[in-house]
Amino acid sequence: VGEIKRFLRDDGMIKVSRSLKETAYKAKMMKDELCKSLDREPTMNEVAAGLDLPLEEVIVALEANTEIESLSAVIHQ
Amino acid sequence: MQNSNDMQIEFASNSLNESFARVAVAAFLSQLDPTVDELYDVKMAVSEAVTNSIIHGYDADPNRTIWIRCAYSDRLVTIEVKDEGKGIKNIDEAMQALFTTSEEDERAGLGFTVMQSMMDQVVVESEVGKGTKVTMTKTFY
Amino acid sequence: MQNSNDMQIEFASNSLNESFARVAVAAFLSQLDPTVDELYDVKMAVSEAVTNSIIHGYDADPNRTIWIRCAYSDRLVTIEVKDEGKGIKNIDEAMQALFTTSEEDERAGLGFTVMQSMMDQVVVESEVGKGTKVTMTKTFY
Ligand SMILES: Nc1ncnc2c1ncn2[C@@H]1O[C@H](COP(=O)(O)OP(=O)(O)O)[C@@H](O)[C@H]1O
Ligand SMILES: Nc1ncnc2c1ncn2[C@@H]1O[C@H](COP(=O)(O)OP(=O)(O)O)[C@@H](O)[C@H]1O
Ligand SMILES: [Mg+2]
Ligand SMILES: [Mg+2]
Repeated sequence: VGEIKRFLRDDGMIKVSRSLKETAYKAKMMKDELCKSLDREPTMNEVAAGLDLPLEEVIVALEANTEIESLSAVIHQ
Repeated sequence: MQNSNDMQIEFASNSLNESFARVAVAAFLSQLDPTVDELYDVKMAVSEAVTNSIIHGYDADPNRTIWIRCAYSDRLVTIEVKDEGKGIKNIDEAMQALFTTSEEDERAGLGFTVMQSMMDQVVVESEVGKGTKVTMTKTFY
Repeated sequence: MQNSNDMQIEFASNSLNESFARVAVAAFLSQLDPTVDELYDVKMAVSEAVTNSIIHGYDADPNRTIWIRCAYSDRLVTIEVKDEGKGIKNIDEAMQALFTTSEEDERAGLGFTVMQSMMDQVVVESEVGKGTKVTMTKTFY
């Protein structure tokens, strides 16, 4: 089963932390884009739908964002 | 990163909470900087165990309680999924591939098989009328 | 979507677990389809409360326990963050902006102020030697 799993998923050995940073960036862009086009704050589901990603992934990615944002807040304060 | 840590979550047996359970476990285990695959495997296994507690343990009653304990020591991860539902009569039989007590579902009977292939070890303790606890372990790379 | 639901999490007072706590609460509340900003506010408030339990309640001992209960009824969200730490002598004073018992940190004394501005209501119960419970509510739009 292990081999089948690896065969099906070529991104297997990628660290979650790395793939999350990409999603985090895309989620932030999508949020800003939707803010403009909808002229209001988008919901989490709208951001997920816009990225064609499961809501779960966006929640976790926005946490990665929180860490990036609070880190930059510390650096730039 | 510290070398051991543990947490517990408790939630209603509503299928709405499956996603919450998966994300909570994944967020906790992300402390180990896992690979995409490792986290995917754990989430699949947790999903199957939680679904079983809801559907079989509690006959889809959304108002009962499910507990998950998740711990790691170095890179050995332990996850317990527990319900106080109706329990399993014959555990060996229940764990066999394709065994199911559901009648509707066509792709039924593979929950324990999925857990076993996603995790290194799956131990089931259960008592009829008392409930079921599934303990799964996996060593992260 | 159902109109009420609740969960509880329990974890060690290790600052490593702050992110886990934030994500668990966010994942649970995502059932209400909040805006990105609403979820961000809640996460900030949870962070401040958990940090207080770790730093003040438990004097940074990473081996104590913190509890979070999170519930919603329609769009009214309630979050409790509880510790069994040293407690607060004078709650009114503690909640004042810029009041702090920490000496090192320069941007200190704003935790409760942040919680109050991110959430609709913040209620603190505490007993010296017993612990502290912060109950926060917010109605999602
Ligand atoms: N938590 C549980 N409580 C009661 N019975 C359970 C539980 N988990 C599993 N079972 C029993 O074990 C059987 C096999 O489970 P599984 O392999 O997941 O297949 P499926 O869920 O598709 O039936 C179930 O049909 C059920 O009879
Ligand atoms: N969980 C807690 N246990 C004990 N004392 C606390 C707790 N939370 C807050 N306090 C007290 O309240 C004060 C103010 O908290 P806060 O507004 O968050 O500012 P800060 O954390 O920067 O000191 C703290 O300095 C501490 O004395
Ligand atoms: Mg099953
Ligand atoms: Mg504080």
